[in-house]
Amino acid sequence: MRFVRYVAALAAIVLIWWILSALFGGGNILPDPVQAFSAFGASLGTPMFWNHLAASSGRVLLSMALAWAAAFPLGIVMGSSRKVDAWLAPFVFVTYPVPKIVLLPVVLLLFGLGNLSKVLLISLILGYQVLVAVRDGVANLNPRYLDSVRSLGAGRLDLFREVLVPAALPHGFTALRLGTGTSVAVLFFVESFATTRGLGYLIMDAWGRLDYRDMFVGILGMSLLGAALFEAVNGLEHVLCRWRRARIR
Amino acid sequence: MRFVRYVAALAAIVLIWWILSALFGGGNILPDPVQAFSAFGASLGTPMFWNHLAASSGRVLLSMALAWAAAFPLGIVMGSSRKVDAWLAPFVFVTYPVPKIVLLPVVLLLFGLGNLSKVLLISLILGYQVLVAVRDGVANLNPRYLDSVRSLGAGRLDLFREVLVPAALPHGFTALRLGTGTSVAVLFFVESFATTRGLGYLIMDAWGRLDYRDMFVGILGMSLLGAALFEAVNGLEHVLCRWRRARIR
Amino acid sequence: SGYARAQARDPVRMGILPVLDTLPLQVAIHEGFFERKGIQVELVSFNSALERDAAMQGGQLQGYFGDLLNTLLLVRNGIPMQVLTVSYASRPGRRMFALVGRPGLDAPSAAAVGSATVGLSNATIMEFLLDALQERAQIPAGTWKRIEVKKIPLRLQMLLSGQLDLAVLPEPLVTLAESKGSRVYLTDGDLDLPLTVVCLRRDLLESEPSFGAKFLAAYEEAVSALAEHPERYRELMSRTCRIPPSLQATFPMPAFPAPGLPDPARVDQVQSWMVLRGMIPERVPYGNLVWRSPQ
Amino acid sequence: MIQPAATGYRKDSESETVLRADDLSKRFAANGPGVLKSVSITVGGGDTYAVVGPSGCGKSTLLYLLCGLLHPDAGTVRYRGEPIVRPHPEIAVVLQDFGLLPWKTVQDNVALGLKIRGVPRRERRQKAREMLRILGLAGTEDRYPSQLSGGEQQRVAIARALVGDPGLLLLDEPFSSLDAITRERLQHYLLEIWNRFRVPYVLVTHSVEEAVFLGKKVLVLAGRPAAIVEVMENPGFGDPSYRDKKTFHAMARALRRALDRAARGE
Amino acid sequence: MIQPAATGYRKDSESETVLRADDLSKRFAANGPGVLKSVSITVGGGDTYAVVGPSGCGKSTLLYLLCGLLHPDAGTVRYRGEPIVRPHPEIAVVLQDFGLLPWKTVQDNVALGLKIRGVPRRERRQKAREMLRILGLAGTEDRYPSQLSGGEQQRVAIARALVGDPGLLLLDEPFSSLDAITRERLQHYLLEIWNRFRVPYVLVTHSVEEAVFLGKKVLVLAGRPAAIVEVMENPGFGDPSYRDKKTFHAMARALRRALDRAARGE
Ligand SMILES: Nc1ncnc2c1ncn2[C@@H]1O[C@H](COP(=O)(O)OP(=O)(O)OP(=O)(O)O)[C@@H](O)[C@H]1O
Ligand SMILES: Nc1ncnc2c1ncn2[C@@H]1O[C@H](COP(=O)(O)OP(=O)(O)OP(=O)(O)O)[C@@H](O)[C@H]1O
Ligand SMILES: [Mg+2]
Ligand SMILES: [Mg+2]
Repeated sequence: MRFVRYVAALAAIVLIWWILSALFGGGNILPDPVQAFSAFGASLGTPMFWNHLAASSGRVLLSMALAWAAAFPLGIVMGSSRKVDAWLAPFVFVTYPVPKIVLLPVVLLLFGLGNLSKVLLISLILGYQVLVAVRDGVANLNPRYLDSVRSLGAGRLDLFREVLVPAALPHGFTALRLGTGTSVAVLFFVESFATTRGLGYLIMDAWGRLDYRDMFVGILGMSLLGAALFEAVNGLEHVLCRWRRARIR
Repeated sequence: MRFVRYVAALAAIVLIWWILSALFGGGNILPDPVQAFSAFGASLGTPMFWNHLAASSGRVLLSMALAWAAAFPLGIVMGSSRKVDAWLAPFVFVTYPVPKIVLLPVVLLLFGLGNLSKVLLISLILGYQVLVAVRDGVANLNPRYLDSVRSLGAGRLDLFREVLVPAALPHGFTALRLGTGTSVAVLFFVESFATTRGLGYLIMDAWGRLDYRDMFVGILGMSLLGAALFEAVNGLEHVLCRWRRARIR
Repeated sequence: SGYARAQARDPVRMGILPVLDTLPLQVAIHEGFFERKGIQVELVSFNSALERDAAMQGGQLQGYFGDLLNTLLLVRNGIPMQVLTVSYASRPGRRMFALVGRPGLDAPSAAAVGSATVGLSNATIMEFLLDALQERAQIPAGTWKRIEVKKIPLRLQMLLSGQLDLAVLPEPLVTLAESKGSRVYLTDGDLDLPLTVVCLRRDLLESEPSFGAKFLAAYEEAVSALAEHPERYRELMSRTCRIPPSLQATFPMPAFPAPGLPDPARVDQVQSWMVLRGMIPERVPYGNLVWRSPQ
Repeated sequence: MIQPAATGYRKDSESETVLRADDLSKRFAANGPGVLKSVSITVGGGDTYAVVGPSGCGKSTLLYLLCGLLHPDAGTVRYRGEPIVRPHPEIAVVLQDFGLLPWKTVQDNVALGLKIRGVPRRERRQKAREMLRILGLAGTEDRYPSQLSGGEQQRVAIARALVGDPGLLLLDEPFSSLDAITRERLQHYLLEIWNRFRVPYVLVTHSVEEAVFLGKKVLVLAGRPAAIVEVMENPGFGDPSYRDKKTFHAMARALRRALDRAARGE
Repeated sequence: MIQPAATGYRKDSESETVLRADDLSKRFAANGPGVLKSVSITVGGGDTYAVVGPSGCGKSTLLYLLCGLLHPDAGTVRYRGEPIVRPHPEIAVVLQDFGLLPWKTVQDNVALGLKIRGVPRRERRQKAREMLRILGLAGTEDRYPSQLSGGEQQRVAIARALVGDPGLLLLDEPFSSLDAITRERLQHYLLEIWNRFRVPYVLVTHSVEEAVFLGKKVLVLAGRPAAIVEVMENPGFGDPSYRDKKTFHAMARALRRALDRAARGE
């Protein structure tokens, strides 16, 4: 059933796309979807496509893991401790809007031209999102839960493990879900230097060559990557937040 | 006190910046902060700076309003109705990761080179974030609240107004808070065409000239804009979510 | 799609990039040369070729400034661009593009650099130039490792901080790099190539037969104004062509060729290169590519 | 103390059927254990029911079914002849966990039902204040529920149910968090409302005394799945001084015995 | 029925002071109304307290102060001589709103205190299951709290408090959502624990009978800000059949009168 609905959604998108491409441009602005999908299908058989996909997926997955590892605990600490929050929040709020793109030269200098710089940039941007979402979520936690566990003699670590982490998980997952979109967008930016692998590179390069076939192969690949990441986050949440499925009445 | 902490945060950032700029580049990669701030101070006296700031602020504010107006209600509907969600979610999840940058030709075609295209692109990207966050938030709402109000004979509209909207507000605000960063980043992208006004343009233009003074005037201006938006969202939340301040014990 | 200009009285919009080669267009606007010829022209600036091409395809522009390569790609994609004039061609003793070394790289010549990394952007005139320069300097194709860095300022920063050994850069950044201790190894000076061009849509040129001539006349006026009083336009250049602050007072005012069509042999050379790399399936006939005054 | 409000309590003839539930069955998971089995109940115009039974037997579930917040797997519920598929504005419910909205002040929580029915702002605020005063909560109008004690929250929920002049009241342990004196005050208040306006109600309670004092009929629910194992007529009901009568104590003893029997599974 | 557990209930000498609170005062907002004023209480090794008082007078607040979840504006609390500034693992609390974690199963909620103290997984699960069985909740181990009835949730909270062999119990209306029979069973169970292990407790309740049955001393809290207006010694306490004695009813009547006096503000 879920699958049927995904197919329906895809069909609707293709229809809109087809209308748009028929109305304007006759392929100059948007290739027609039949062409695009057949090109996509053909490229699925080439190692070139899988090569790009693997490069991008690897970067994004690693970045998501890094961002989560750093931002999730920090977000919990900020959300749960007024004292820490009071000092760190201004720091976060002042640096959050700094466009990370301008940090590129510094990051490159410190971490070289390779994948490390790319991964760090994505996780920097993603990390902020996880941080803010988790912090807000934890700050809104009903304090009764904390009281209740504190009354059992729980220390900081227990509160963290038994209350704060499970309460923050859904918020972290929402941020991660949002982050799949952001990461994919940032791929463009980080795959525009010092690499010839990755879907971002594929799209930008094809765009530069005005090669729409390749460009839409890249775009479809990226949408696929995004949807897969999205579903992966959903799956993870399904497993880790089991209690959320228990509500019936 | 809040002010003191902001100043402390700024001081820490400047210190790190100063160390980095002293260590590397000698101004090739990072100007030293004293220079940058004095340039910023000087530019505050010029109408040029305010002109750029006004252009960017206008675009961002309008986009945030648009994104909110479209995505907040839709998010609530998706979060609260399994039926609607089942059909719309795949649509959202498939289109969410499509990098919006590739829609540029289509958007330009439909809405021209002016501010409308720019504003629509920002709100498109922002809107998705609000949508996903609000949908997730509403889906996690404790169903007892709905039961309770339903038992008073509430219709769909009443539930919407009395339960779903207030329950979704904090999530919407979190998304908006996250969105301030995203919008500022997207400014770069939309202010790189058909305009010579806006902080995004200022930064890119200065970068192209490797004119660090102007570039950091732009960056500081953007950080300022971001922080102001952030605080504005906080303020709005403070006013609209008054009950959240009532928890004491 | 047609070109979106509701009325003949609406200005013709030209997409430009903030580079030196557009100076004559800026001068023509600044001095009102177009108006005096009875045509309305508006310059719309873009940050990079990608966005400019998107607007071109979206039908928002009727003309543009760009490189020859890009023009051929647009034509291949069914956008009927016609070259009115070369805006910059390389000439001996002048340089617009150069292969620059990082500060501290003390190889005396390009050939002596040996294995090294070179930053450039693929599928642009820069790649074409690098091929041509390397061939002329007789440096084998695989000697340098090419690293794609699309954003030019980033490329310069990476060069200056030593993460790239070499980079292909345009002016005025070549001069800037030189001032920071870089050595200039190869330049486009004597390649004799038409690098950048000014184009308009064919449908515009055909529906208003006198437009092309008027446009060229105004353009010519701007070129000669520039040649006569170069210093008068220094401020305009600094403002519109991204001149680094340290060079604004000293950077030599460039000289531009009088309007003219590119040399067919040179266009052919570019097209061969593109066909070889699969960027265009076949050559565009020279006659379709350029606009000639009907008389 | 009680003012007949503008919309007016309706006084049904004693014989009219207000609520009729037939053969209700319910289980939560498709293959889980049954919670209720074949429960039928008919509430007439002058009726009041007290429902007692062991913890976890399904009393709250029954109320949820009666008001339309849950749907039975089998059986039907009708309110004045109308099938109940969703909550009816004339049926007021006090939920076991109060169901107050954390984002509304006490006053706005109480006035919510009126707001939903379109009562103008001034009028509904005034009514809400009045009801809060009656329930001993004057002065808490502008606080949020999280700033009240448990018993105070419960009284807010009661106020919310009563303020709308309902045609039927469903009360799930409405006085459980109240001290003996407040509790007796509110029991008397409920009886007073019934005596004046004959609003029928179904009250779930754990207190035998409360069941006998407030139920014209007392239902004992027990078993797994639960069924009505006993229906006791309570002829003394309705007299505010019933508590001091011999018949009251006899009735209470009888109910205790019935509960004991039910607990032993007879 | 009750097994002395591995960690063992400690049996204090009757004279030892377990908990001592001096002159506690509390207000919630800096310039808000006072909630408690100069409340002192000393819980000895063999003591049990029942606290009664009007709804909203500050009973829960007092318990919060005693266990260190809230800090008094003035006064101190000491547990076995140690000042209480944060909750002490030996003091078990049953909160009025149960305080169960929605993300843990029933079993894990009960075992949480043991987990925090580092009891190995198998042992704590086994203890939790046993305690659930005693409280009549066998079979609900793997459900989540939202899938339980109100009374079942309350029993889970009681199980959580009892499973850790506490040195002092603070109970805020622990039996309020239970039916009469379950309630009496659990009252007896609490008394049995006390009789065997002499775990002192402070119990907040609204039921006069419960207070008299379970409190060696009965405190009446009243007033605004609330103070202890009456301390009643209850010499009959401790006898499981106390309820059937004359002295029980006399005591209950006396307490009712004291509450009446308090309600009238004398
Ligand atoms: N966070 C708060 N802010 C302001 N006032 C509060 C807050 N919490 C409780 N109060 C007030 O303090 C008083 C005492 O509350 P408390 O919960 O201790 O009462 P209680 O005796 O336990 O009542 P009940 O029997 O109804 O549970 C009440 O009047 C309540 O309204
Ligand atoms: N969502 C649910 N999923 C599964 N079982 C449930 C759910 N809700 C309630 N139950 C079970 O259904 C039974 C009846 O619950 P209900 O709340 O109606 O009991 P009750 O008679 O009101 O009990 P109490 O007096 O303790 O409030 C209980 O055994 C409970 O565990
Ligand atoms: Mg119940
Ligand atoms: Mg209380």
